[in-house]
Amino acid sequence: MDTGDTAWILASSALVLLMTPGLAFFYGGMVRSKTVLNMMMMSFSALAIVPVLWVLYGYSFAFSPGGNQFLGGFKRLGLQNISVDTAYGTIPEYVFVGFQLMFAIITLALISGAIADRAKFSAWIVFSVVWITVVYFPVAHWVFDFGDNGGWIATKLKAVDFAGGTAVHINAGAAGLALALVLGKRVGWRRDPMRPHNLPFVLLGAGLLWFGWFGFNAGSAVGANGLAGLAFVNTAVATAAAIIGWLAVEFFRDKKGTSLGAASGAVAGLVAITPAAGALSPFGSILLGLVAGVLCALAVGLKYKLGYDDSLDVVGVHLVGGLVGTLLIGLLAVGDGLFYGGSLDLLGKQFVAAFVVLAYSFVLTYVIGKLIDVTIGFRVSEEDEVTGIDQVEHLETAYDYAGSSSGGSNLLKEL
Amino acid sequence: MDTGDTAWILASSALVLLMTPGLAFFYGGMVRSKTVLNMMMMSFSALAIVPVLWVLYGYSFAFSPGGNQFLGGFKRLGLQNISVDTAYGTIPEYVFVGFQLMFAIITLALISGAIADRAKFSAWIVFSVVWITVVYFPVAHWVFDFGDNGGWIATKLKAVDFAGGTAVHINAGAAGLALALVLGKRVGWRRDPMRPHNLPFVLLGAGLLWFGWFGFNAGSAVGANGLAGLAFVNTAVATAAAIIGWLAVEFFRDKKGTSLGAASGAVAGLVAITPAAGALSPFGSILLGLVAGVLCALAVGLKYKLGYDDSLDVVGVHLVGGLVGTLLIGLLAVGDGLFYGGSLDLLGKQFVAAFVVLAYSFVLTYVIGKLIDVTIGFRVSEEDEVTGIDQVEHLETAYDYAGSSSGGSNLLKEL
Amino acid sequence: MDTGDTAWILASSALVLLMTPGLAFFYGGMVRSKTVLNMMMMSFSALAIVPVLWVLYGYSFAFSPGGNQFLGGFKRLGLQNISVDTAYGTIPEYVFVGFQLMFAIITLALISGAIADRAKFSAWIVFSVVWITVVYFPVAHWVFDFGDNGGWIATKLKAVDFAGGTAVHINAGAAGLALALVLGKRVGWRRDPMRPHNLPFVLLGAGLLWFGWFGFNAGSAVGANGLAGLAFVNTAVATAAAIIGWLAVEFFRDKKGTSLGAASGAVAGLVAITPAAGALSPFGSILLGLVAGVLCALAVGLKYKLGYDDSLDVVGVHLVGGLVGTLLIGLLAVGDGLFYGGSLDLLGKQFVAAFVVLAYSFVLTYVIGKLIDVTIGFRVSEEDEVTGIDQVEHLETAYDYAGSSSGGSNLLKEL
Amino acid sequence: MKLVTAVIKPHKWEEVREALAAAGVAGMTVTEASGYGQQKGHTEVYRGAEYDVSLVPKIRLEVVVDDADVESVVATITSAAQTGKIGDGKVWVIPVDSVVRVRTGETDEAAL
Amino acid sequence: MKLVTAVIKPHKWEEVREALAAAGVAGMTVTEASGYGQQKGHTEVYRGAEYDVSLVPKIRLEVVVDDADVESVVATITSAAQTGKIGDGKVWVIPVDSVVRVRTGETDEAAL
Amino acid sequence: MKLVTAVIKPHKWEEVREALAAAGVAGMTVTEASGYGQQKGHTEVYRGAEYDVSLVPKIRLEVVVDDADVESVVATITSAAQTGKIGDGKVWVIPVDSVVRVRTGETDEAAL
Ligand SMILES: Nc1ncnc2c1ncn2[C@@H]1O[C@H](COP(=O)(O)OP(=O)(O)O)[C@@H](O)[C@H]1O
Ligand SMILES: Nc1ncnc2c1ncn2[C@@H]1O[C@H](COP(=O)(O)OP(=O)(O)O)[C@@H](O)[C@H]1O
Ligand SMILES: Nc1ncnc2c1ncn2[C@@H]1O[C@H](COP(=O)(O)OP(=O)(O)O)[C@@H](O)[C@H]1O
Repeated sequence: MDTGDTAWILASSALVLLMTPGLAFFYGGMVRSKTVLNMMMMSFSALAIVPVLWVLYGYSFAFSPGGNQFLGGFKRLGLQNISVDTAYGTIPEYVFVGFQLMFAIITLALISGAIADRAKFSAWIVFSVVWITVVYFPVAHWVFDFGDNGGWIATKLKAVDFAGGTAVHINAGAAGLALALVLGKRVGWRRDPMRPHNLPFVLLGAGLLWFGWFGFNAGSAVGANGLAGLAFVNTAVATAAAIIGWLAVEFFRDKKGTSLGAASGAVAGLVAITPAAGALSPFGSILLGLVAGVLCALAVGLKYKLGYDDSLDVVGVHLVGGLVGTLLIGLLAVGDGLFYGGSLDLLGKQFVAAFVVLAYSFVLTYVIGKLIDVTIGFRVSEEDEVTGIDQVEHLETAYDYAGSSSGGSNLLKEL
Repeated sequence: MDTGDTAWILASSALVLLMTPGLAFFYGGMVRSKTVLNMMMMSFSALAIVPVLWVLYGYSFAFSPGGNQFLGGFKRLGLQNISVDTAYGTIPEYVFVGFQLMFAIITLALISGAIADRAKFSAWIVFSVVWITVVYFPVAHWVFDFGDNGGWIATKLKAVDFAGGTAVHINAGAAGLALALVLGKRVGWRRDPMRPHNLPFVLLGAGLLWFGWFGFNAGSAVGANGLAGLAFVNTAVATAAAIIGWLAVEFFRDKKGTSLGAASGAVAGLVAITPAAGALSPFGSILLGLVAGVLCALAVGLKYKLGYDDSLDVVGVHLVGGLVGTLLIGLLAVGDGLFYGGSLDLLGKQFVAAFVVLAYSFVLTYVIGKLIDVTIGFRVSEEDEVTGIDQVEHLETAYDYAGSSSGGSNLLKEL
Repeated sequence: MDTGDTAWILASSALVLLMTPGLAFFYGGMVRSKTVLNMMMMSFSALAIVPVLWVLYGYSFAFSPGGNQFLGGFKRLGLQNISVDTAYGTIPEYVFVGFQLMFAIITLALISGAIADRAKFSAWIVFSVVWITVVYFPVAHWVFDFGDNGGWIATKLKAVDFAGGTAVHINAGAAGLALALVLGKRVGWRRDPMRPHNLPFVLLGAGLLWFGWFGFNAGSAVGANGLAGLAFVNTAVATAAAIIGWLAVEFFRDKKGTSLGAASGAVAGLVAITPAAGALSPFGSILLGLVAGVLCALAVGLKYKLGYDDSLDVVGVHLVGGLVGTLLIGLLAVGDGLFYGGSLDLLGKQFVAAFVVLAYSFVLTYVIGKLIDVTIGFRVSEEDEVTGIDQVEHLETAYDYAGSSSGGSNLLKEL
Repeated sequence: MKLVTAVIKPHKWEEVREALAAAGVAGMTVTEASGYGQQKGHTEVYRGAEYDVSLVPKIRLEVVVDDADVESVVATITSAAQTGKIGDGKVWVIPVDSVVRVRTGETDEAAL
Repeated sequence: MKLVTAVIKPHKWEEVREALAAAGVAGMTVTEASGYGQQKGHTEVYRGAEYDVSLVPKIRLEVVVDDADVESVVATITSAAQTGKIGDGKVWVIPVDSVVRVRTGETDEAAL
Repeated sequence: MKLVTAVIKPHKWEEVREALAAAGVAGMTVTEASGYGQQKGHTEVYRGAEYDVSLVPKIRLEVVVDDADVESVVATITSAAQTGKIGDGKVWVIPVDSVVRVRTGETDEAAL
């Protein structure tokens, strides 16, 4: 085991952990002040649920030896058969367990943006447990397990997905679309103003995501080496180019660039470079970022044309960004990309990986969502939604700037 | 010296540094808008005072060779006798100096939650200097100095405290209780509404604490190795389980789970796993987290029953969480815990360590607090407290959303 | 290549990346609520523009072999001739590329504090592209390129600048002064209240800057070693001492210490220790921090005396702090500083480095600013400035706490 | 002239504004307010401590109108703001001695 | 009917509300306000620049009442809000022509 | 006595306050408000969706004055708040039956 590699993956794991609180702010700032806590709670509940399941069986289903190309084995249930001396490549396996855990958490949390302001919290919890088990753990195995009996995408198809364009972003994006369809539109969608209540929070969230994403992407080299360095530089420059791409669309359309556009462009670029960070040159990453920025900026308008309320654009940013990144590898990968004289072969593999994950996630999520909806119900009542989900589902309101001067509240009863 | 170990402890030190600003937000969001700056200043002042004292004599008192089991020696006064080539285990001693400094800062800052909204800032400063010197530096020596002439808890009693359940959390919790008793209740306690003015800030603080805590716990392996990996995984899963525990109490009592509960549960879990992160299995960490979440959720109600105004629950979260973690090691430690067929021996040691630190900290803090109170006075006047301590003690107010449109303010005089 | 060194510089690069969003909050909290988004966008746009230019030619101009002492060569244009196996010292060159990129981003962003609330966003973009090319890339070469054909300050003059007191802080401070003069005063300056609209954001920004700065300074050892440890400890203690220095000025003048003062003191200390972090003892760093805190606290009043509207005190904090740090090295450097029995030689070199960078940056920035002002115009109209630049230049407002209850807004048209 | 003050539910504001505009009312002044009445508040819980929040958010409109228009304006607001559930609010009318338009100094009817 | 408007100190709101409820007043409308008067504001300091903040926070209550109740309501508010220190506020009474309850269209006394 | 209510542009508040103070008005109550009128709002854009923000920020002043002072107070406010551009606001005057100073119980003229 290499202490340098271990040090970097420990640091990367912490960085990726921070992405989920970051996402809570990115999403939370975008909703109305009466629903911000519920939005954040969907992220924080992912931080509560996933680690426990990961230890119990998730890591085993995704990475245990002894499985097949579709699912891992049972040797790691309850993290058995791992000690502080067990290695995974050049790092302790516990470190790898921690690193991969963080990917599972954020993937689940990403979905919540599609169903802002209207999901029963209890239904979200049930959904979380089922979805992470039935959808995420298998897909993570397909994409991230390179061992003997590893996943089919990683070891058979050999599509390129450096840090999770398919398993994380296409997966979450497709799931978000399915849930948005299951839950339906918010009351007052396209009539009432639903503008972000706190844009600095959106920028804070974008900043924390960005920071954490260096652990996500450069950490996916699973070592402190030149490949990690390349992924780092590619991540920085693709993100930058995607902001430029997104703001260019805005300048063209509205004559001005918005801060929400800059934050969204950054995330779009980070999404798109995720699968490609180890395969492109920095110059190729600029191209990829520009394309992702432009396409995602256009794609967030799709929901109005097609009529689904993907509230915070999980589809427009994560599904579209994930597709852009995954597919452009077929063109831009140094060596075997089409633009580098490669054949159509790689592009074909990328298509297969992208669309199988998309279809698997969409179909299963839709089914899970529907089952929850017809049994315990997925949505709060219309009256509760108008009142504000924070107050109804969490018995809280986010802000009280006036303090006691607002009068109106009174300590009734203590614990 | 090992560059990988050094890299991880450097990163960990930065992570732990961030916990104090994180705490400022965790605490600051919980108070009323008229006192948020003072609350944050108590954390930021710890960041100002402790490093200077640490360099001058604190590190020496805690870790210098040449002392006894109760206090370190004088060879490191002013950080003498250290060069860039001095090693502490596999890392440069300067790196160890930086890492341990961060623990001293956050411990002091934690106490401030017990005395929100009512302490004179000058009295807090005096308290800080005295407390860190008289209470923290010796206790850190007892618990963290494993060298020749190391501390009695570390080298004689050999109780298990991986990252500071006693020296940090029980210590701060007991001190918080003592100060809450010295200062007395806030004006209007249990009558006026004193709800959190900004719950997203509380969640931000929780997120930053969480993130930094991976440096705190996994960094306490003082190397980039499998033990750090285990501590990392245990920290993630115990925190998750504690959120579940806390929210379960809320669901049982109120039928809903709150975001403040989730944030509090996370911190409770982080506190409880602190001493235990290297000694438990991930499965044991789930149990520990659940217990900590449930007990701390109940413990925050104690203050209403017993009648002390521990404003932000330093006792309910840090003292109780620290005790839960320290004592459960006696049951759950892999190898010698009671549940693993060990004897009562370990549990006994844990009790001794926990209660000696508790008593030492409580008694000395009470005395220091009283001395300050009868000399310069620890509390602001009732009128100032009602007006809001920010305005009175810092000549500032936290927010001005209306900007110049609020009228009412006017530039009088420049510097 | 050393994986431990690589791990630390990867982590440091991520830390320094976070400083720019941190700065967005440090600055954004200080302006009025009607201009916070524009303030933040000046930082975020730096994150968008600089990486692309860095990859295209910036890195080459600063660090490519084959140049002269004033400018790097062309061998690294488009990051050519680098592979994952190319080393820079003990780390992959890609990692060094990423690390140094972050310095370029933050330096540009720092300048924006001098021209808050009044610069056309398009003009800022043009300025950014020109300034980073004409001013930053050459100066970075002078100071940071220690190679054959390295920069004149690094290799000929051999002035000490550990992490960028000249290239970053004096450079940004001088540029800020020049731009403040070019743009002129805000409408209503010294008449209308222009107090910070959100001090917790300022403290958040300070906290994130502080955290990231450990990557900035300790990362500048370009390895995980004792020097990094020394820089780390010096950074912590100088910052602490500078807060004490700043608050001491306030206590002396106003009888109270402010949270804005604490945040400003922290940044002043971080600035001052930047060039000196590797050259001083921890004890020397306390002195340096105290001096920086006191002088910067006094220096922020200069603008009222001299009549330039350096809105957020880029001059008072970064230029003055950078000068304090750079020059005090001449006195306090262990070994060859005046107080350690050294000659005036070092102090002389420090003077030359500081003032050449100051003059170069000031003159060129003034010329670039004027050229932009007379061509496309650098300032928004007075009416737009009174209305608020967010609404006019970004078509957004930062906050909507009332949500739909504020009535007043209405969805007109979708994308 | 009269001052019509209406306290309504926030999500009804948009409809009231449109109805008033359709009825020819060209200007009004709006403030955020809180109401106390038959409509109950709600309970919030913070670390186990229950708070009774008795005030509910309201929008408060002021419209100065000609004597002749009072009845129709009141009726317009009343019908646009009505949901039929408790808490719909109140409208009250107060006599006004005079009005001035600040920009021009025009008074009374001309100022509206 | 009359409209009683009271401007009081924020921390007195709870007591005023309870006193009014005890006196049988079932509804009221509340807005946050700032007051300017004999009660002085305070000084704030930002990076050495001193600001004079002249406005002090107040709570503004509006209660529409029957003519018969005016005196008792004014007295109730006055005594509940009194601290005896400068800045306790003002209460003023204005004639009201008519009131409507939006939910039912009931008017005048029945609307209260 | 009369209640003078003025709705003005926010950045004119400071001048109005100074003018009133110079004219001997010692107290007033201020609320943040939003105005709807001839002055147009603006457009905001969030991820490509355009919003029409129709309300513009205003400051709303209330001053209770002696009958004798009404005209001068209205004139003072009007002239201090005037910019000549659309949206300068309105001032209206309402009869007041009585005023009480909460601190002392003094009424009417003595309460001002
Ligand atoms: N006497 C009153 N004076 C002023 N405002 C009142 C009065 N009574 C009620 N209101 C306002 O009207 C709102 C609705 O009143 P409420 O009693 O809850 O329902 P409803 O009017 O439908 O019977 C209250 O929230 C309050 O803002
Ligand atoms: N003429 C006035 N018109 C309207 N409100 C007033 C007037 N005078 C005072 N007020 C309000 O009453 C509050 C208290 O007045 P102040 O003069 O400070 O104290 P006091 O009423 O105790 O003498 C002020 O803050 C303001 O809100
Ligand atoms: N009829 C009205 N009743 C109450 N307030 C009004 C009325 N008409 C206008 N206002 C207020 O006056 C402000 C200015 O009015 P506006 O029509 O925009 O400009 P102007 O008064 O210069 O013609 C509005 O924003 C609103 O707050």
